[in-house]
Amino acid sequence: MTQTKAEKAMTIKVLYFASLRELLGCNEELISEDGLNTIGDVWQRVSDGKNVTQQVLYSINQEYAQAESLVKAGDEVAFFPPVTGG
Amino acid sequence: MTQTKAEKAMTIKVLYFASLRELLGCNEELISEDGLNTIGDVWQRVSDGKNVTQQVLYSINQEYAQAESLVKAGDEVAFFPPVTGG
Amino acid sequence: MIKIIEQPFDPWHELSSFQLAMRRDGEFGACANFTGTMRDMNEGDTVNAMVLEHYPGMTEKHLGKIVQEAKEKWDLLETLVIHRVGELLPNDPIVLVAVWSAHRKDAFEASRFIMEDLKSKAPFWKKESVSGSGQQAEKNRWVEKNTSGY
Amino acid sequence: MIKIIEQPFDPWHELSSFQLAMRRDGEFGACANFTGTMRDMNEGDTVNAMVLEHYPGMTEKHLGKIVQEAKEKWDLLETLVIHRVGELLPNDPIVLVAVWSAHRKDAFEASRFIMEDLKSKAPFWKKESVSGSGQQAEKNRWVEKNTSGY
Repeated sequence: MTQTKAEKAMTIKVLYFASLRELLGCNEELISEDGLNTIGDVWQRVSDGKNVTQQVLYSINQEYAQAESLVKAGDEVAFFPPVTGG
Repeated sequence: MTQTKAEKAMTIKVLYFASLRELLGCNEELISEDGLNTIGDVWQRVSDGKNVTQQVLYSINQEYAQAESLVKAGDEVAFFPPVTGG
Repeated sequence: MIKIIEQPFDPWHELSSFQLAMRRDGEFGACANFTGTMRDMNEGDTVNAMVLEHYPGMTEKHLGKIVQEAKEKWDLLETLVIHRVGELLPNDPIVLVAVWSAHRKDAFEASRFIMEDLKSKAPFWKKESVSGSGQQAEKNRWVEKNTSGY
Repeated sequence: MIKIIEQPFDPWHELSSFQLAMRRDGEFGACANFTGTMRDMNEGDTVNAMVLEHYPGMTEKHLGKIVQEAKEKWDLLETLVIHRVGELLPNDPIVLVAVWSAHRKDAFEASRFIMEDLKSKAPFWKKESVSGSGQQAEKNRWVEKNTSGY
Protein backbone atom coordinates (compact mmCIF):
# COMPACT_ATOMS: atom_id res chain seq x y z
CA MET A 1 0.00 0.00 0.00
CA THR A 2 1.51 3.35 -1.01
CA GLN A 3 0.62 6.32 1.16
CA THR A 4 1.38 9.99 1.06
CA LYS A 5 2.96 11.51 4.13
CA ALA A 6 -0.31 13.28 4.96
CA GLU A 7 -2.30 10.03 4.77
CA LYS A 8 0.23 8.23 6.97
CA ALA A 9 -0.03 10.98 9.53
CA MET A 10 -3.74 10.22 9.93
CA THR A 11 -3.40 6.46 10.32
CA ILE A 12 -2.50 3.85 12.89
CA LYS A 13 -0.59 0.73 11.88
CA VAL A 14 -2.13 -2.44 13.32
CA LEU A 15 -0.28 -5.76 13.55
CA TYR A 16 -1.63 -9.21 14.44
CA PHE A 17 0.37 -12.24 15.52
CA ALA A 18 0.09 -15.99 15.87
CA SER A 19 -3.38 -17.51 16.33
CA LEU A 20 -4.96 -14.05 16.24
CA ARG A 21 -3.31 -13.31 12.89
CA GLU A 22 -4.78 -16.54 11.53
CA LEU A 23 -8.21 -15.94 13.06
CA LEU A 24 -8.48 -12.43 11.62
CA GLY A 25 -6.78 -13.44 8.36
CA CYS A 26 -4.50 -10.41 8.48
CA ASN A 27 -0.85 -9.66 9.33
CA GLU A 28 -0.98 -5.91 9.21
CA GLU A 29 -3.31 -3.09 8.26
CA LEU A 30 -3.50 0.69 8.36
CA ILE A 31 -6.61 2.21 9.84
CA SER A 32 -7.80 5.77 10.13
CA GLU A 33 -7.35 7.28 13.55
CA ASP A 34 -10.82 8.91 13.30
CA GLY A 35 -12.73 8.46 16.53
CA LEU A 36 -10.06 6.32 18.18
CA ASN A 37 -8.79 7.44 21.56
CA THR A 38 -7.57 4.28 23.23
CA ILE A 39 -6.15 0.95 22.05
CA GLY A 40 -9.36 -0.54 23.41
CA ASP A 41 -11.22 1.55 20.79
CA VAL A 42 -8.87 0.21 18.10
CA TRP A 43 -9.55 -3.35 19.20
CA GLN A 44 -13.32 -2.73 19.18
CA ARG A 45 -13.14 -1.49 15.61
CA VAL A 46 -10.88 -4.23 14.17
CA SER A 47 -12.56 -7.12 15.99
CA ASP A 48 -16.12 -5.95 15.36
CA GLY A 49 -18.19 -8.84 14.05
CA LYS A 50 -15.34 -11.37 14.53
CA ASN A 51 -15.76 -14.13 17.02
CA VAL A 52 -12.65 -13.65 19.18
CA THR A 53 -13.01 -15.66 22.36
CA GLN A 54 -9.35 -15.99 23.34
CA GLN A 55 -7.31 -13.69 25.57
CA VAL A 56 -5.80 -10.78 23.62
CA LEU A 57 -2.74 -8.74 24.65
CA TYR A 58 -2.13 -5.18 23.46
CA SER A 59 1.00 -3.22 22.60
CA ILE A 60 1.59 0.35 21.46
CA ASN A 61 4.88 1.17 19.76
CA GLN A 62 6.28 -2.20 20.85
CA GLU A 63 5.48 -1.81 24.53
CA TYR A 64 2.71 -3.58 26.41
CA ALA A 65 -0.44 -1.46 26.82
CA GLN A 66 -3.77 -1.64 28.62
CA ALA A 67 -7.20 -1.19 27.01
CA GLU A 68 -7.34 2.41 28.24
CA SER A 69 -3.87 3.37 26.92
CA LEU A 70 -4.10 6.29 24.46
CA VAL A 71 -3.25 5.98 20.78
CA LYS A 72 -2.48 8.65 18.20
CA ALA A 73 -1.87 8.85 14.47
CA GLY A 74 1.48 7.33 13.52
CA ASP A 75 1.43 4.74 16.30
CA GLU A 76 2.15 1.05 15.73
CA VAL A 77 -0.25 -1.05 17.73
CA ALA A 78 -0.36 -4.84 17.94
CA PHE A 79 -2.76 -7.53 19.13
CA PHE A 80 -1.63 -11.02 20.04
CA PRO A 81 -2.35 -14.05 22.23
CA PRO A 82 -0.41 -14.88 25.42
CA VAL A 83 3.24 -15.50 24.56
CA THR A 84 4.78 -18.99 24.49
CA GLY A 85 8.48 -18.54 23.71
CA GLY A 86 11.54 -19.82 25.48
CA MET B 1 53.42 -47.89 59.59
CA THR B 2 52.82 -51.64 59.33
CA GLN B 3 50.14 -53.11 61.53
CA THR B 4 48.89 -56.57 62.22
CA LYS B 5 45.19 -57.22 61.74
CA ALA B 6 44.77 -57.44 65.50
CA GLU B 7 46.43 -54.09 66.09
CA LYS B 8 44.31 -52.46 63.38
CA ALA B 9 41.19 -53.81 65.01
CA MET B 10 42.02 -51.83 68.16
CA THR B 11 42.77 -48.52 66.50
CA ILE B 12 40.98 -45.55 65.04
CA LYS B 13 42.39 -43.83 61.94
CA VAL B 14 42.46 -40.06 62.32
CA LEU B 15 42.81 -37.65 59.38
CA TYR B 16 43.42 -33.89 59.40
CA PHE B 17 42.86 -31.46 56.54
CA ALA B 18 43.79 -27.98 55.40
CA SER B 19 44.76 -25.39 58.06
CA LEU B 20 44.17 -27.94 60.83
CA ARG B 21 46.55 -30.40 59.17
CA GLU B 22 49.18 -27.65 59.09
CA LEU B 23 48.49 -26.51 62.65
CA LEU B 24 48.77 -30.03 64.06
CA GLY B 25 51.61 -30.93 61.71
CA CYS B 26 49.99 -34.23 60.80
CA ASN B 27 48.03 -35.69 57.87
CA GLU B 28 46.99 -38.96 59.40
CA GLU B 29 47.60 -41.06 62.52
CA LEU B 30 46.38 -44.24 64.15
CA ILE B 31 45.34 -44.03 67.76
CA SER B 32 44.29 -46.65 70.25
CA GLU B 33 40.55 -46.78 70.85
CA ASP B 34 41.16 -47.23 74.60
CA GLY B 35 38.86 -44.99 76.63
CA LEU B 36 37.34 -43.33 73.56
CA ASN B 37 33.57 -43.37 73.28
CA THR B 38 32.72 -40.37 71.15
CA ILE B 39 34.45 -38.39 68.43
CA GLY B 40 34.53 -35.56 70.97
CA ASP B 41 36.74 -37.81 73.13
CA VAL B 42 39.01 -38.40 70.12
CA TRP B 43 39.29 -34.67 69.51
CA GLN B 44 40.09 -34.05 73.20
CA ARG B 45 42.91 -36.55 73.04
CA VAL B 46 44.50 -35.45 69.75
CA SER B 47 44.19 -31.71 70.38
CA ASP B 48 45.31 -31.86 74.02
CA GLY B 49 47.94 -29.21 74.60
CA LYS B 50 47.56 -27.70 71.09
CA ASN B 51 46.26 -24.22 70.74
CA VAL B 52 43.34 -24.77 68.36
CA THR B 53 41.16 -21.68 68.33
CA GLN B 54 39.41 -22.17 65.01
CA GLN B 55 36.13 -23.94 64.30
CA VAL B 56 36.61 -27.69 63.77
CA LEU B 57 34.26 -30.02 61.91
CA TYR B 58 34.05 -33.77 62.57
CA SER B 59 33.41 -36.77 60.35
CA ILE B 60 33.19 -40.50 61.03
CA ASN B 61 33.64 -42.90 58.12
CA GLN B 62 33.34 -39.97 55.70
CA GLU B 63 30.04 -38.66 57.05
CA TYR B 64 29.59 -35.53 59.14
CA ALA B 65 29.38 -36.22 62.85
CA GLN B 66 28.66 -34.33 66.09
CA ALA B 67 30.89 -34.30 69.19
CA GLU B 68 28.65 -36.88 70.86
CA SER B 69 28.66 -39.31 67.89
CA LEU B 70 30.05 -42.72 68.90
CA VAL B 71 33.29 -44.13 67.53
CA LYS B 72 34.61 -47.69 67.53
CA ALA B 73 37.81 -49.49 66.56
CA GLY B 74 38.30 -49.57 62.77
CA ASP B 75 36.57 -46.23 62.20
CA GLU B 76 38.07 -43.50 60.06
CA VAL B 77 37.51 -40.14 61.70
CA ALA B 78 38.55 -36.73 60.37
CA PHE B 79 38.91 -33.20 61.68
CA PHE B 80 38.89 -30.17 59.42
CA PRO B 81 38.01 -26.47 59.20
CA PRO B 82 34.85 -25.11 57.51
CA VAL B 83 34.88 -26.05 53.83
CA THR B 84 35.64 -23.53 51.07
CA GLY B 85 35.27 -25.37 47.77
CA GLY B 86 33.23 -24.54 44.68
CA MET C 1 24.29 -9.35 23.82
CA ILE C 2 20.86 -10.27 22.46
CA LYS C 3 20.50 -12.38 19.33
CA ILE C 4 17.36 -13.56 17.51
CA ILE C 5 18.43 -16.21 15.01
CA GLU C 6 16.79 -18.33 12.33
CA GLN C 7 19.44 -21.05 12.12
CA PRO C 8 20.11 -23.84 14.65
CA PHE C 9 22.69 -22.90 17.29
CA ASP C 10 24.92 -24.81 19.68
CA PRO C 11 24.64 -23.28 23.18
CA TRP C 12 28.02 -24.61 24.32
CA HIS C 13 29.76 -23.18 21.29
CA GLU C 14 28.01 -19.82 21.78
CA LEU C 15 28.96 -19.73 25.48
CA SER C 16 32.54 -20.62 24.72
CA SER C 17 32.98 -17.95 22.01
CA PHE C 18 31.16 -15.26 23.93
CA GLN C 19 33.12 -15.87 27.11
CA LEU C 20 36.39 -15.67 25.20
CA ALA C 21 35.37 -12.51 23.36
CA MET C 22 34.10 -10.68 26.43
CA ARG C 23 37.65 -10.43 27.81
CA ARG C 24 36.77 -10.65 31.49
CA ASP C 25 39.44 -13.20 32.45
CA GLY C 26 39.99 -13.26 36.18
CA GLU C 27 36.98 -11.00 36.84
CA PHE C 28 34.11 -13.44 36.72
CA GLY C 29 33.76 -16.05 39.46
CA ALA C 30 30.35 -17.25 38.32
CA CYS C 31 28.49 -18.13 35.15
CA ALA C 32 24.93 -19.43 35.40
CA ASN C 33 23.10 -20.29 32.23
CA PHE C 34 19.98 -21.99 30.98
CA THR C 35 19.20 -23.66 27.67
CA GLY C 36 15.64 -24.46 26.67
CA THR C 37 15.46 -27.26 24.10
CA MET C 38 12.63 -28.54 21.95
CA ARG C 39 11.16 -31.80 23.25
CA ASP C 40 9.58 -34.45 21.01
CA MET C 41 6.55 -34.75 23.26
CA ASN C 42 4.01 -32.22 24.59
CA GLU C 43 0.72 -32.76 26.38
CA GLY C 44 0.84 -36.45 25.53
CA ASP C 45 1.33 -35.99 21.78
CA THR C 46 4.40 -36.57 19.63
CA VAL C 47 5.76 -33.27 18.36
CA ASN C 48 7.37 -33.56 14.92
CA ALA C 49 8.26 -29.95 14.24
CA MET C 50 7.59 -26.43 15.42
CA VAL C 51 7.41 -22.92 14.02
CA LEU C 52 8.43 -20.06 16.29
CA GLU C 53 6.87 -16.74 15.35
CA HIS C 54 7.93 -13.45 16.93
CA TYR C 55 7.23 -9.73 16.76
CA PRO C 56 10.39 -8.31 15.17
CA GLY C 57 11.37 -5.09 16.88
CA MET C 58 9.29 -5.55 20.00
CA THR C 59 11.14 -8.79 20.79
CA GLU C 60 14.56 -7.13 20.85
CA LYS C 61 13.16 -4.10 22.69
CA HIS C 62 11.52 -6.22 25.35
CA LEU C 63 14.55 -8.49 25.86
CA GLY C 64 16.76 -5.40 26.14
CA LYS C 65 14.48 -4.09 28.86
CA ILE C 66 14.55 -7.37 30.83
CA VAL C 67 18.36 -7.48 30.70
CA GLN C 68 18.58 -3.83 31.76
CA GLU C 69 16.27 -4.54 34.69
CA ALA C 70 18.41 -7.51 35.74
CA LYS C 71 21.53 -5.32 35.60
CA GLU C 72 19.89 -2.84 37.95
CA LYS C 73 18.81 -5.54 40.40
CA TRP C 74 22.05 -7.56 40.49
CA ASP C 75 25.76 -6.98 40.09
CA LEU C 76 26.41 -8.46 36.63
CA LEU C 77 29.44 -8.41 34.36
CA GLU C 78 27.97 -9.77 31.11
CA THR C 79 24.75 -11.26 29.77
CA LEU C 80 23.96 -13.30 26.68
CA VAL C 81 20.46 -14.05 25.39
CA ILE C 82 19.89 -16.06 22.21
CA HIS C 83 16.46 -17.02 20.92
CA ARG C 84 15.69 -19.11 17.90
CA VAL C 85 12.82 -18.29 15.51
CA GLY C 86 11.46 -20.00 12.38
CA GLU C 87 11.24 -23.75 11.80
CA LEU C 88 12.59 -26.04 14.55
CA LEU C 89 12.98 -29.77 15.00
CA PRO C 90 13.01 -31.79 18.23
CA ASN C 91 16.28 -31.47 20.16
CA ASP C 92 16.95 -28.01 18.67
CA PRO C 93 17.95 -25.46 21.30
CA ILE C 94 15.28 -22.74 21.50
CA VAL C 95 16.71 -20.28 23.99
CA LEU C 96 19.93 -19.60 25.86
CA VAL C 97 20.20 -17.19 28.79
CA ALA C 98 23.64 -16.75 30.38
CA VAL C 99 24.91 -14.40 33.07
CA TRP C 100 28.46 -13.76 34.27
CA SER C 101 29.16 -12.12 37.63
CA ALA C 102 31.81 -11.95 40.34
CA HIS C 103 29.74 -14.01 42.80
CA ARG C 104 27.26 -16.84 42.29
CA LYS C 105 24.16 -15.35 43.92
CA ASP C 106 23.88 -12.68 41.22
CA ALA C 107 24.37 -15.12 38.35
CA PHE C 108 21.86 -17.67 39.69
CA GLU C 109 19.15 -15.15 40.43
CA ALA C 110 19.57 -12.99 37.34
CA SER C 111 19.60 -15.93 34.90
CA ARG C 112 16.35 -17.26 36.30
CA PHE C 113 14.78 -13.81 36.41
CA ILE C 114 15.63 -13.11 32.76
CA MET C 115 14.39 -16.55 31.70
CA GLU C 116 11.08 -16.22 33.56
CA ASP C 117 10.42 -12.76 32.21
CA LEU C 118 11.25 -13.96 28.70
CA LYS C 119 8.85 -16.91 29.02
CA SER C 120 5.99 -14.83 30.35
CA LYS C 121 6.38 -11.59 28.36
CA ALA C 122 8.71 -11.70 25.35
CA PRO C 123 6.57 -11.79 22.16
CA PHE C 124 7.25 -15.28 20.79
CA TRP C 125 4.63 -17.88 19.84
CA LYS C 126 5.02 -21.58 19.19
CA LYS C 127 3.01 -23.61 16.71
CA GLU C 128 3.53 -27.36 16.89
CA SER C 129 3.04 -30.12 14.32
CA VAL C 130 1.81 -33.07 16.34
CA SER C 131 0.72 -36.67 15.84
CA GLY C 132 -1.69 -37.77 18.53
CA SER C 133 -1.72 -41.31 19.81
CA GLY C 134 -3.99 -43.58 17.76
CA GLN C 135 -4.07 -41.19 14.81
CA GLN C 136 -1.68 -40.95 11.92
CA ALA C 137 -2.66 -37.56 10.52
CA GLU C 138 -0.46 -34.70 11.54
CA LYS C 139 -2.09 -31.53 12.77
CA ASN C 140 -0.83 -28.07 13.63
CA ARG C 141 -1.73 -26.31 16.85
CA TRP C 142 -0.69 -23.15 18.63
CA VAL C 143 0.79 -23.73 22.06
CA GLU C 144 -1.60 -21.87 24.33
CA LYS C 145 0.33 -21.56 27.55
CA ASN C 146 3.84 -21.99 28.88
CA THR C 147 4.48 -24.26 31.85
CA SER C 148 4.96 -22.46 35.11
CA GLY C 149 8.51 -21.65 36.16
CA TYR C 150 7.98 -21.33 39.91
CA MET D 1 28.19 -38.28 36.88
CA ILE D 2 30.60 -36.93 39.48
CA LYS D 3 34.22 -36.18 38.60
CA ILE D 4 37.06 -34.89 40.77
CA ILE D 5 39.90 -33.88 38.47
CA GLU D 6 43.44 -32.55 38.80
CA GLN D 7 43.79 -31.11 35.30
CA PRO D 8 42.18 -27.93 33.94
CA PHE D 9 38.80 -28.53 32.29
CA ASP D 10 36.63 -26.65 29.80
CA PRO D 11 33.04 -26.55 31.11
CA TRP D 12 31.53 -26.01 27.64
CA HIS D 13 33.40 -28.95 26.23
CA GLU D 14 32.36 -31.13 29.18
CA LEU D 15 28.71 -30.09 28.81
CA SER D 16 28.75 -30.73 25.11
CA SER D 17 30.28 -34.23 25.39
CA PHE D 18 28.16 -35.26 28.34
CA GLN D 19 24.93 -34.13 26.69
CA LEU D 20 25.78 -36.06 23.54
CA ALA D 21 26.73 -39.19 25.47
CA MET D 22 23.68 -39.20 27.73
CA ARG D 23 21.41 -40.00 24.74
CA ARG D 24 18.34 -38.11 25.93
CA ASP D 25 17.58 -36.36 22.62
CA GLY D 26 14.04 -35.04 22.58
CA GLU D 27 13.51 -35.80 26.27
CA PHE D 28 15.14 -32.83 27.94
CA GLY D 29 13.55 -29.40 27.62
CA ALA D 30 15.84 -27.72 30.13
CA CYS D 31 19.49 -27.61 31.09
CA ALA D 32 20.59 -25.27 33.87
CA ASN D 33 24.23 -25.17 34.81
CA PHE D 34 26.70 -23.20 36.85
CA THR D 35 30.45 -22.78 36.50
CA GLY D 36 32.55 -21.35 39.31
CA THR D 37 35.81 -19.85 38.07
CA MET D 38 38.92 -18.69 39.90
CA ARG D 39 39.12 -14.90 40.15
CA ASP D 40 42.40 -12.98 40.27
CA MET D 41 41.22 -10.90 43.23
CA ASN D 42 39.88 -11.77 46.68
CA GLU D 43 39.27 -9.58 49.71
CA GLY D 44 41.18 -6.73 48.08
CA ASP D 45 44.32 -8.74 47.32
CA THR D 46 45.68 -10.02 44.02
CA VAL D 47 45.45 -13.80 43.89
CA ASN D 48 48.27 -15.38 41.87
CA ALA D 49 47.53 -19.05 42.36
CA MET D 50 45.53 -21.44 44.49
CA VAL D 51 45.76 -24.98 45.82
CA LEU D 52 42.54 -26.91 46.27
CA GLU D 53 42.76 -29.66 48.87
CA HIS D 54 40.01 -32.23 49.37
CA TYR D 55 39.16 -35.31 51.41
CA PRO D 56 39.37 -38.16 48.86
CA GLY D 57 36.54 -40.59 49.42
CA MET D 58 34.37 -38.34 51.54
CA THR D 59 34.17 -35.80 48.70
CA GLU D 60 32.74 -38.29 46.23
CA LYS D 61 30.47 -39.79 48.89
CA HIS D 62 29.12 -36.40 49.93
CA LEU D 63 28.57 -35.19 46.36
CA GLY D 64 26.78 -38.45 45.56
CA LYS D 65 24.48 -37.84 48.49
CA ILE D 66 23.68 -34.26 47.41
CA VAL D 67 22.85 -35.40 43.89
CA GLN D 68 20.68 -38.22 45.23
CA GLU D 69 18.81 -35.78 47.43
CA ALA D 70 18.24 -33.45 44.46
CA LYS D 71 16.88 -36.37 42.43
CA GLU D 72 14.39 -37.11 45.19
CA LYS D 73 13.26 -33.49 45.46
CA TRP D 74 12.97 -32.71 41.72
CA ASP D 75 12.20 -34.53 38.50
CA LEU D 76 15.64 -34.79 36.90
CA LEU D 77 16.93 -36.66 33.87
CA GLU D 78 20.70 -36.27 34.27
CA THR D 79 23.22 -34.47 36.46
CA LEU D 80 26.90 -33.66 36.01
CA VAL D 81 29.21 -32.39 38.76
CA ILE D 82 32.89 -31.70 38.10
CA HIS D 83 35.26 -30.29 40.71
CA ARG D 84 38.87 -29.39 40.22
CA VAL D 85 41.55 -30.11 42.85
CA GLY D 86 45.30 -29.41 43.03
CA GLU D 87 47.05 -26.30 41.71
CA LEU D 88 44.90 -23.69 39.96
CA LEU D 89 45.55 -20.40 38.21
CA PRO D 90 43.21 -17.42 37.83
CA ASN D 91 40.51 -17.99 35.21
CA ASP D 92 40.62 -21.76 35.73
CA PRO D 93 37.16 -23.29 36.14
CA ILE D 94 36.82 -24.73 39.66
CA VAL D 95 33.41 -26.35 39.61
CA LEU D 96 30.65 -27.23 37.17
CA VAL D 97 27.15 -28.28 38.21
CA ALA D 98 24.67 -29.13 35.45
CA VAL D 99 21.16 -30.52 35.52
CA TRP D 100 18.93 -31.74 32.69
CA SER D 101 15.17 -32.09 33.11
CA ALA D 102 11.96 -32.02 31.10
CA HIS D 103 10.89 -28.64 32.50
CA ARG D 104 12.87 -25.60 33.62
CA LYS D 105 11.71 -25.29 37.23
CA ASP D 106 13.42 -28.56 38.18
CA ALA D 107 16.69 -27.70 36.41
CA PHE D 108 16.90 -24.19 37.90
CA GLU D 109 16.15 -25.25 41.45
CA ALA D 110 18.19 -28.44 41.50
CA SER D 111 21.32 -26.85 40.03
CA ARG D 112 21.30 -24.13 42.66
CA PHE D 113 20.54 -26.59 45.44
CA ILE D 114 23.43 -28.86 44.47
CA MET D 115 25.78 -25.91 44.15
CA GLU D 116 24.85 -24.42 47.54
CA ASP D 117 25.17 -27.74 49.30
CA LEU D 118 28.54 -28.32 47.63
CA LYS D 119 29.79 -24.88 48.72
CA SER D 120 28.67 -25.29 52.31
CA LYS D 121 29.36 -28.98 52.95
CA ALA D 122 31.55 -30.77 50.40
CA PRO D 123 35.06 -31.25 51.89
CA PHE D 124 37.23 -28.95 49.77
CA TRP D 125 39.58 -26.24 51.05
CA LYS D 126 41.24 -23.39 49.18
CA LYS D 127 44.66 -21.96 49.93
CA GLU D 128 45.52 -18.80 48.03
CA SER D 129 48.88 -17.25 47.08
CA VAL D 130 48.26 -13.52 47.33
CA SER D 131 50.14 -10.26 46.86
CA GLY D 132 48.66 -7.49 48.98
CA SER D 133 48.61 -3.93 47.75
CA GLY D 134 51.78 -2.04 48.64
CA GLN D 135 53.77 -5.19 49.30
CA GLN D 136 55.71 -7.34 46.89
CA ALA D 137 56.17 -10.48 48.93
CA GLU D 138 53.76 -13.24 48.16
CA LYS D 139 52.07 -15.02 51.02
CA ASN D 140 49.86 -18.07 51.32
CA ARG D 141 46.60 -18.09 53.23
CA TRP D 142 43.71 -20.46 53.73
CA VAL D 143 40.37 -19.10 52.58
CA GLU D 144 38.33 -19.10 55.78
CA LYS D 145 34.80 -18.74 54.55
CA ASN D 146 32.82 -18.96 51.35
CA THR D 147 30.65 -16.06 50.26
CA SER D 148 26.96 -16.52 50.94
CA GLY D 149 24.82 -17.91 48.12
CA TYR D 150 21.43 -16.59 49.22
